[in-house]
Amino acid sequence: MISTDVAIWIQAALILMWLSQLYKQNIFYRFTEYTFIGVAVGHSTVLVYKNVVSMVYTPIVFKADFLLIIPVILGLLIWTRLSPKYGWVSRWPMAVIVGVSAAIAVRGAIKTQIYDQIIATIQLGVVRPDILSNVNNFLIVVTAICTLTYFVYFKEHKGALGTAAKIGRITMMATFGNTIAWAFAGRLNPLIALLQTLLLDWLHLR
Amino acid sequence: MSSYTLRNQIPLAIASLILVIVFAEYFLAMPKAVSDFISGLQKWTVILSAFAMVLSLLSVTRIHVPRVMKTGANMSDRALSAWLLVIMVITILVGIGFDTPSAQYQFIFRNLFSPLSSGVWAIMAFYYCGAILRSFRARSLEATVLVVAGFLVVTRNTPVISAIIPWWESLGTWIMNVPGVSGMRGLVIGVGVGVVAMGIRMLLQMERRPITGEA
Amino acid sequence: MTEKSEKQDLTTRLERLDARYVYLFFAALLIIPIVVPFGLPILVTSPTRDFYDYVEKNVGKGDRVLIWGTMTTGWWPTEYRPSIVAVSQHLFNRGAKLYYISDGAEDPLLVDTVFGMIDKGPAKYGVDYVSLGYYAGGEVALSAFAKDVYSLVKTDYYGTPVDQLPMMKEVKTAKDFKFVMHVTGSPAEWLLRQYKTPYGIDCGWVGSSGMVGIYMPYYASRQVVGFVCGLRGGAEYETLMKRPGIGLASTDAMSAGHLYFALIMIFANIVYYIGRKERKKQ
Amino acid sequence: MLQSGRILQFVYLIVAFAAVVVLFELQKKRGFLPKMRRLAALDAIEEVVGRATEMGRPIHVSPGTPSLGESIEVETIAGLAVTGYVAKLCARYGVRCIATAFLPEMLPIVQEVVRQAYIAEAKPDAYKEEDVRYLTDQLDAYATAVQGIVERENCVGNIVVGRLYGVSFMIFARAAIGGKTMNIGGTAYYLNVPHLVATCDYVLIGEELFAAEAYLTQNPRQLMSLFSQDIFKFVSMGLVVLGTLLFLAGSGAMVTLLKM
Repeated sequence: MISTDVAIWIQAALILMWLSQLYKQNIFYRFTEYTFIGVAVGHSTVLVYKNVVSMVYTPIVFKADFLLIIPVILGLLIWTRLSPKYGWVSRWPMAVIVGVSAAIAVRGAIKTQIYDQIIATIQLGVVRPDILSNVNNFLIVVTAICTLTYFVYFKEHKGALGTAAKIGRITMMATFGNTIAWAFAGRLNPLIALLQTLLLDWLHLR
Repeated sequence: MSSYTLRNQIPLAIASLILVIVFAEYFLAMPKAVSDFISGLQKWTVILSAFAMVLSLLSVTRIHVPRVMKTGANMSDRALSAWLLVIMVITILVGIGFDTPSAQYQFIFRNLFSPLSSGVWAIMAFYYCGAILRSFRARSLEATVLVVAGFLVVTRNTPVISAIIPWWESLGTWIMNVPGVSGMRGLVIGVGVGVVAMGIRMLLQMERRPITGEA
Repeated sequence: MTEKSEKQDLTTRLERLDARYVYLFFAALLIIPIVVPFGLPILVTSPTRDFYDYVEKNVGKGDRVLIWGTMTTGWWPTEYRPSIVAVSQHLFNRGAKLYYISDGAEDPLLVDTVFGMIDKGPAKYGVDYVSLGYYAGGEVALSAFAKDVYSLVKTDYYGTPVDQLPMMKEVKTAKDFKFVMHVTGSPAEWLLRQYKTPYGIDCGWVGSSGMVGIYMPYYASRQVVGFVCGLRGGAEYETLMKRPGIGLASTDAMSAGHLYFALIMIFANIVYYIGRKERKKQ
Repeated sequence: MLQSGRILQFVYLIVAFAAVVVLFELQKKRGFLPKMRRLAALDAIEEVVGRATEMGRPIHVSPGTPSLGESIEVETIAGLAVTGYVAKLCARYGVRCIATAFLPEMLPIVQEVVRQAYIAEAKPDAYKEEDVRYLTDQLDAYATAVQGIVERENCVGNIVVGRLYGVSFMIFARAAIGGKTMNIGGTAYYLNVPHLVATCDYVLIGEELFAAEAYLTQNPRQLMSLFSQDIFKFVSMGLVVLGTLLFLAGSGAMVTLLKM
């Protein structure tokens, strides 16, 4: 029996309209697109409002955390962007945002993205009883170095460097093939879930 | 102070200073009061981005309100823009009026947002098939490697195949564990070097674009 | 002559095949196993097994576990739900204290559905498990929480102040947690940068399927105890726990979809190969 | 005092900083300036803008989709270099440039970047604020919206370089299958490079993103900073080789050192 739940009907209708883009662009698809964007913007706004209440209003009013007035003033300064004359004032708060987020990304990078990767590669330098894993470890070390050589900018990719860079490119392509396969898996699963909503929850085919 | 100082030098100096402070907090052992202040700084950015949201809302209305008002334009365009604004305002009012865990808000979220959000990911599975049909061609040695590696891993991920031909899985697993690992590592180390260099450029105020807009 | 040009026409036509046919076959192929499942067996991979073994051996009664979410609703039904439900169930069975928190906007709602789907046993809200809600700021929020829980969290998701929740008295910083698990589809390094590196806490991932390739190097270098990824990870975890659920119900459709994708790869290349030969002949 | 476990990380930062300063001096005093190799993806931008000029159709450009709340990531900052360059070329040739910003806090930045590009080309009046848009900061909705813009505004080029996530595929997919739009993508985030490989005509892979500014401006200071990246790549390779050899010989000295 087909579902009698209004909510499921709304969902199913939206999904079908959404999937119609596969055939061609049409008004139903555009309706879902605009609905999606409208709700998304509204949702973000609500969340931001809740954040402001819990992180600014409550601490200042009930806990007298007056240090928080500084970011509030800086935040208000962002709005100067609306004035053509004083728009430059907004650069000050933007500098804070840019500075903090860049600093946090950079300071962690040395360890996780450089040292840890080097250490992990180094630790493959162990002779094991089975030949295959020795070969694999050797390949990993060599191809990792070759991949790095691909990113050398100031030396022409010729001779030994050229060969290494070529091996690096090939290694990267194998890596990408691997990730594409996984990415497809990551898209297929939501599709299965969607079809399950349609076929099982809505049409009750099973 | 000259207007150049106010407009350019001070904001750039603020960014550099913050970089130094946050670095210092990471590398040096500091009194608790100082490190508390710095973790507070991290919270500031969250507050600041909340204020930026207002500008974004204005941007959205600035695009769609004129579209609704434009007489003589395509009727469906006008209706759709109006619908976008209406559903946006409804979501905001319900979210703020009833709060997010409320049944009313959940209704909007579960029935309008969630299915379409899943829809984006689901439709990509179709487009993946379409894109692969167009671009996955063994034109060169590199492209051949891409195709073969992709094929091996896709078939490895197929539960039936690994159940019928157990050794087949080891081919795909080899791709994952050998070039999959080493290629990633090379890429990650390269990016790490780039990120740190970027940080130094910001310290030296060479990356001015996010702050002043100029190169 | 005419025969040749006809053949050429066919290859060019196949090379420019309307993608809509591809979509149509794809949809048909997925619908069948969903309506009529075959119930094929699956294989458990080592990261999932290691994750399971870690929880089984090292997480005991009263151990505090942080579950940080960076999820998206789009991926929720198949990517996260099967694994997070299976893993949460396992953690509840072990008697651990669970702290759910997230920086993904919709996550608290999703966490609610997790609570609805599992058998919580004698566990009580606020004593054994808590949902702390959503905090914007991504990695920044993650790091702020690690430094000082109370600088970030003032109330739980339902608005109860944290000082009224018994289990919140036990945690001040990241050091108070035994195990941290990040439920995410993208930023893999956050956990390592903010928890593993500075505090040395055991970390694990519950990710989307696409993350397996990304997590592999970190798992290979033992920076994480293991990971459970996507629908398949969930199905594997369900197999390990001997508790079939949503994961195992969808594996047949998964097989069909993957096979089709592999066939398209072959098809595209055969057509390309023939077409190239034809062009060379000319 | 330095925190233990982070000493060598600090050393890296200091050495990298010193190297850049020394290279600047070398450049200034001796005029040292090596030649950089070509990056096809960046060369292609001019081609796209040229095609847009001929056809009189617009171009979409965006500095990517930094994760919600993660704010402005370094990758996004690198991506802004491309955004600025595209806007500049568009201003020069009178092509309409539609820029989109993902996060609310990105909007003022992108506006400023595009506006400054128009000012630099001495056409401040041609800058239209409504062509720099905030769409939404939900990843999937954003990708949908970008695709809508590219199709309905009939964009010749779709250039998105910066932090990108799994949805990035959706930003390019329909345009790639349709074959009417030229896609140029770039991201350092290794997980998403493959999405671009499958859909884009040209891709900036990984660290190449951080070379964009130097390559596009050919500014000597930027080039020297990029040169320092080359040096540190070789240093990393050296560390791997040396460390592995030591490890084979049974000494974990390098590992201990790096963990200091």
